[in-house]
Amino acid sequence: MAELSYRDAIRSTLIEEMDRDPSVVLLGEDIGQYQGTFRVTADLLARYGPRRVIDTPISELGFVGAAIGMAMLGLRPVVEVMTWNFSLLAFDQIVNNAAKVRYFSGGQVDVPLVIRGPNGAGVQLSAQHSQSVEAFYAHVPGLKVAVPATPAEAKGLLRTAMRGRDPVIFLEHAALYSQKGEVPDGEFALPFGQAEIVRRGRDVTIVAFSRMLGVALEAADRLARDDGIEAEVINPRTLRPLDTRTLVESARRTHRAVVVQEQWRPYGAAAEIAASITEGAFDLLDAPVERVTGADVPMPYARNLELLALPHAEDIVEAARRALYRTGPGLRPSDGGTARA
Amino acid sequence: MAELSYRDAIRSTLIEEMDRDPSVVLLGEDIGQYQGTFRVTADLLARYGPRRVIDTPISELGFVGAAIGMAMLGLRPVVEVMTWNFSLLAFDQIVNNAAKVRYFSGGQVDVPLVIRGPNGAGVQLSAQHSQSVEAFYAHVPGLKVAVPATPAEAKGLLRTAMRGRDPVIFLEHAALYSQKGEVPDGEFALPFGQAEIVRRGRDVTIVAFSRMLGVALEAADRLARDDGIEAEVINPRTLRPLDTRTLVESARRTHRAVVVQEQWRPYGAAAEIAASITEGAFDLLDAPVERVTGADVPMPYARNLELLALPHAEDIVEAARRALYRTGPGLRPSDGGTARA
Amino acid sequence: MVERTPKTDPVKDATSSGPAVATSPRQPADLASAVFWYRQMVIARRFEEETERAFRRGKIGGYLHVYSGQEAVGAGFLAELREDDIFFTAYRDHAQALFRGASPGTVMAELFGKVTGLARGKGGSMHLFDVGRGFYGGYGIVGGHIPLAVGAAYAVRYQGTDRVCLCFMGDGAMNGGAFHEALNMAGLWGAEGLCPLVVVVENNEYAMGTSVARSSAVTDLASRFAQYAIPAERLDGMDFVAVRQAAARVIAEVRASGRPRAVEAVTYRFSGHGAADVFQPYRTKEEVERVRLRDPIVLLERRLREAGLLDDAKVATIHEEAEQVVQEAVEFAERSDPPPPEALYTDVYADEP
Amino acid sequence: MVERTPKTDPVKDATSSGPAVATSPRQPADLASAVFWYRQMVIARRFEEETERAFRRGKIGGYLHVYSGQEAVGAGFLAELREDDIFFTAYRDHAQALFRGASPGTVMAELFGKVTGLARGKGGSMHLFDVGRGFYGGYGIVGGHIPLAVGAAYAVRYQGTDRVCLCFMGDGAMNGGAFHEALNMAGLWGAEGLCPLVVVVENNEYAMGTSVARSSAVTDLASRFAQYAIPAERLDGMDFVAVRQAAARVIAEVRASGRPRAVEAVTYRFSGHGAADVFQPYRTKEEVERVRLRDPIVLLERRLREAGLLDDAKVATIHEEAEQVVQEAVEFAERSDPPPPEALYTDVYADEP
Ligand SMILES: Cc1ncc(C[n+]2csc(CCOP(=O)(O)OP(=O)(O)O)c2C)c(N)n1
Ligand SMILES: Cc1ncc(C[n+]2csc(CCOP(=O)(O)OP(=O)(O)O)c2C)c(N)n1
Ligand SMILES: [Mg+2]
Ligand SMILES: [Mg+2]
Repeated sequence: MAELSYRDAIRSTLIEEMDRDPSVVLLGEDIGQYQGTFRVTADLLARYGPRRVIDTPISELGFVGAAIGMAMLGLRPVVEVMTWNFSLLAFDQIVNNAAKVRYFSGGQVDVPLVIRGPNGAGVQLSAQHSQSVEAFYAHVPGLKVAVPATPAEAKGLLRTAMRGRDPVIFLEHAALYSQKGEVPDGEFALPFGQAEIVRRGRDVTIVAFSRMLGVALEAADRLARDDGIEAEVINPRTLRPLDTRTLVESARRTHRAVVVQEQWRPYGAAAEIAASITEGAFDLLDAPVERVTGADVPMPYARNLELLALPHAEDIVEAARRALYRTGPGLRPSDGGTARA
Repeated sequence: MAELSYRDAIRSTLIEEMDRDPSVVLLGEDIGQYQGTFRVTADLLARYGPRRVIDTPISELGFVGAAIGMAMLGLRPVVEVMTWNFSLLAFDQIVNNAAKVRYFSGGQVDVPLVIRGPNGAGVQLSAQHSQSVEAFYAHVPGLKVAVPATPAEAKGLLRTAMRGRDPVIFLEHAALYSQKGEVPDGEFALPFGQAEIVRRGRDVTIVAFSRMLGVALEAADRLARDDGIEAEVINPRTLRPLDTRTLVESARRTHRAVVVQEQWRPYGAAAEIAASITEGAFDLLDAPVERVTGADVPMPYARNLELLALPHAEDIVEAARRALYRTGPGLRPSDGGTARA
Repeated sequence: MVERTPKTDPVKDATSSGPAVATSPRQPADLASAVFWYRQMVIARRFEEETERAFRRGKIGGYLHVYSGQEAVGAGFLAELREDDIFFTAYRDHAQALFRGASPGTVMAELFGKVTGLARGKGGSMHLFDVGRGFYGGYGIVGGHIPLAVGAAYAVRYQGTDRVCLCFMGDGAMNGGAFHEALNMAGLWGAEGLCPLVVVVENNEYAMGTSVARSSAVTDLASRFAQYAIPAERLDGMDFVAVRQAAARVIAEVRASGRPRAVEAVTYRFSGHGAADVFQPYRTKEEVERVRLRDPIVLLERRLREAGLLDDAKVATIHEEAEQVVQEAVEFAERSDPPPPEALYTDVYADEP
Repeated sequence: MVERTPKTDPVKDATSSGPAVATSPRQPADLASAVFWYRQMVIARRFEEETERAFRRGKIGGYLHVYSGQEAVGAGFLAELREDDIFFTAYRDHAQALFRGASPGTVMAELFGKVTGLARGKGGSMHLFDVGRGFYGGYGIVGGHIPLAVGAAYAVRYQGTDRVCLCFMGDGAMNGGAFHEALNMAGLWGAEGLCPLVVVVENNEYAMGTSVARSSAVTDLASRFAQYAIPAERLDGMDFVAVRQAAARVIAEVRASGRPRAVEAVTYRFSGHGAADVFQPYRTKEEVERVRLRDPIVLLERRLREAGLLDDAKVATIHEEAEQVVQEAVEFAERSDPPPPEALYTDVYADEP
């Protein structure tokens, strides 16, 4: 066990895999000479040279596509998108080529590709730079979507992604890079499709991933302290595949569930998780599955508005109380009211 | 009332609005000289000339972006995407500019833009040309998403879209263009956010849109004939805004609901609809909301596999029976089993 | 249209492509083996005619884009591509698969949606793949395969081989961002000798119903590569011998240097864009008839007869053989089974999800 | 870097841009009003210094990209843009808003996230908008605003006006598909006189930490417009007078013809890419110091002193005024209120959803 930051957990995994496998190459904007906007790739250009650490032009569609081609030929490219917002420019390559080429070629090619970078809201980055893209990608068969919440998960899931043969959408969170945590030594890897029960509890199941896991745990502590409510907090770790079994079993025990997500409520990831839990635990649910989400608006710049747009522990606490009928339901911004003109 | 095809309903609305408002311009690939791949714009180049009917290069990102700029300057561009699959190349422009520029400019601009074209599976168009994109776009605040199922809806919703001041994602269905139906005369328009109860019934609520509405009505007839089950069939007409009220009220009456969608199940539109219905009708639901969806795989080419990948009336019938506990639940392809390697 | 005349003027082009051959030292060898390629082109043409018939018979579904008229381009380049080289193309891909050696039966079976097909019936006409022979597909999103080819070119050089990657693309694909972004990277990587890419633009004058003049601000497409520091040339894509000679030279240069080169092969498609393009309101029958005078197969046949390598008898035999090959392909496709239902869920992931 | 020396060689450039002025008949008039623009540039510079300070003080959040070093480009073009003309730019947009006449207070208030800001506090530094003055923003996705500008140019001409649309963009934006697709359409529409677009590439040598030579296959950026049949020229972006003269000519030509034209203004950014770019590992202090010798404000001041239009006293007053203007802007921003909570849900839709 060593204490590592989320950033170093990712960086050290890249180094370990690059040392081990010469077919691993990195591509992205300013990952080399600039050392990476979040310094995840700091020093790697000096270490591995320009053939393996490729600074690209501002050409998301092009370099993601090129990485797919590299992967089809047997390399193991790891693409850094400076932020996932920019991946929307590469959406066609990811959805129409990376996810499907194996299928429409009748299984003739593998696409061992990892696309990674920061996802979600930072601080006052406003509308075009604050998106959380998991719902877009988790919808697409052929892709796998990982959403690490801790340094250990970042390392374990990235290793699995880099050793696999399928394209992985690896969603880091900008707000977590400096967070520290214990990380197992050696070739530690975490399987996809296995949720973790982070906190045991009997009263209500709270599902949260990426940055929201920490917020959910804070809410769980408050619920225990202020209401004597024991929440079970579960982190799915990957959204595709999604470990519905663990989520459903928990909900069947607690009879209540709250799903947390940073992004817009309508058609967001929490809808799928809530629907899946309801399908599997309906007979044993005592309340509808609650969703705690970001406000249904483009992210505003002003800090006071941005704070209103993001989910907070307090919102989760209230949702849990609603699920336990300890309070009347009330529509709050973070429950995603509909926008008014 | 006149009988029109879905195609002519759209075409005649374009003509009526272009005659009425010189600020309406059309852009798209092969909409002019080629007369449009689905002939929706047949003859319009001759009628309105190249300044108003603009044949574009194969540049989805560019011409969708240009149309946004036109809209910001007061024109009313209607963009045809040859099929919605290609819109993934314009995803950034639609999500980051069309949907948000009003917001991050502090309300200084309107974006009266309509993007329209065929969505969903045709016949054996295989993986890259068979997608249904509603879940991608309905997730994004700032956009409105219409999913007309009949000629009358096509006309009424398109008129509303073309008279509005916001960007509208107008999802037609390739398989419906030749379908005929009664269409009210005059400046007929349908409001967004108002679902239609297409068939009244007391036993189960079936929610379906676009091409799936017809399939759902067929299923409803079979349920009545074979099982004496009276299904209430509801067509949301627009997915953003979504008329949750009508859906919830119906589910509260029938105590059961089935949501139908052509596309992949995980993180699909049906998840949001199911979650919203459950949130609003939980106490009165006797069964979990069922989802009938396409298989969770890229669309295969072979016709026999393609038919397995798409939802059919039979799948809806079985889902309704499950909701009424008239049969044991069974996982069928069209209920989106998970892919196996 | 003015600047396009060279192409649709049979007389001018015939002569213009004449000298190239005359001055070629390799002419004899070339021409001898050219008989083989003449046969390949005849088979491909017959094959495409058959696919159009099968489409009308409802045996082939979806979109069907045939290669008739462009055979000299695919044949000329694939004739010079080494066995271990690789290539990518768009959805107009039947002939390329055949030229590369795929059995006509497996190609037809794919179009028929059968499990014996080149992609097990999962890809269809637009997504032919024959990775064992270096054919990496078969793509339906215009321009979408270009970045893949650039990355693939990087990969084969990174792996220390001297393989090259060839990328066919249509004139219409040049107006897309994928082309621009990928070719600029190819130029950058090529400067380091890390991008052995041969770009072949098949300028058949139209992107569906839109002519080059109506979709590209400049109609000299070869000139567009200057922005990427990629040497490019324009050649007569109807003349197999000329194409093949250029291919040999360009491929050799790319292999030796690891730098990309581009060729604009001026050609034409005789059929509609796809099976649905019946009326072709964007061009006149006369235009098509005029270009048919320079049918690449007719031109090559003439050349080979002049060189005494073909005569009526030989030509007749070749056409009979072609007829037989294609009929066998159809029978094989007909006989084959559709994919089993389980196939729906396979090939989505390589590893258990 | 070799091919870049002209730019970073103060001596060579100073002389090279000299003649242009000397030979200008409009010189006197130019220079007289240039004092006004000198003052604007001084204000903009002071304004940016203040935003960097405010960022460190935590008054400004998010990303902050300042314009210091590039003032002559924005000032030179906006000096010649007509009041009813429109323009678009990327996220490095503070100075453009000021040059166009927005009150420094409202610009600073936007950066402070206040309701009195140019975008009511909703956009921030990257999304300044002043539509009333023809400033259509302020965009954060590199290259994303280019297609908008092309469409806007089409619109103003379609509406029968002789307005022009100006689009500022960075050198890095040229490698994106949006640039390629939009400029090709501009070339096509321009051929019909339907695209009065002025493209201004602000080549400040870097895209974040990536130099032009490392991201563009050709470093002569003006030459890249040939692919779109758009006339383009390169000019010294540090020389306000030269920029302004070119702007007057180019804008007039575009207005008269309805056809696009492009200018590559060679300039430099003195600060880091953004407030977070502290170490700037991609360039040396020496390089920056060297270019600073050609600070556009210093160059213009020298020119105006030579022409007897500025002296120590005048310069001092202008700097005092600038100081005051900026301080008032900060006070206004400080004093202003943040947006009310209800603002979170407004401006998402124009019509009730
Ligand atoms: C991105 C995208 N837009 C539109 C289409 C529809 N489409 C299919 S082929 C085609 C024309 C392509 O022309 P070209 O590249 O010249 O190839 P050709 O058909 O002439 O061989 C179009 C517009 C598509 N497949 N992909
Ligand atoms: C599509 C996209 N990719 C990456 C980024 C991150 N990014 C912001 S600015 C920038 C550099 C842009 O350089 P340039 O266009 O030269 O403008 P400059 O900053 O020099 O003014 C990058 C890569 C972005 N905003 N958008
Ligand atoms: Mg073509
Ligand atoms: Mg720059």
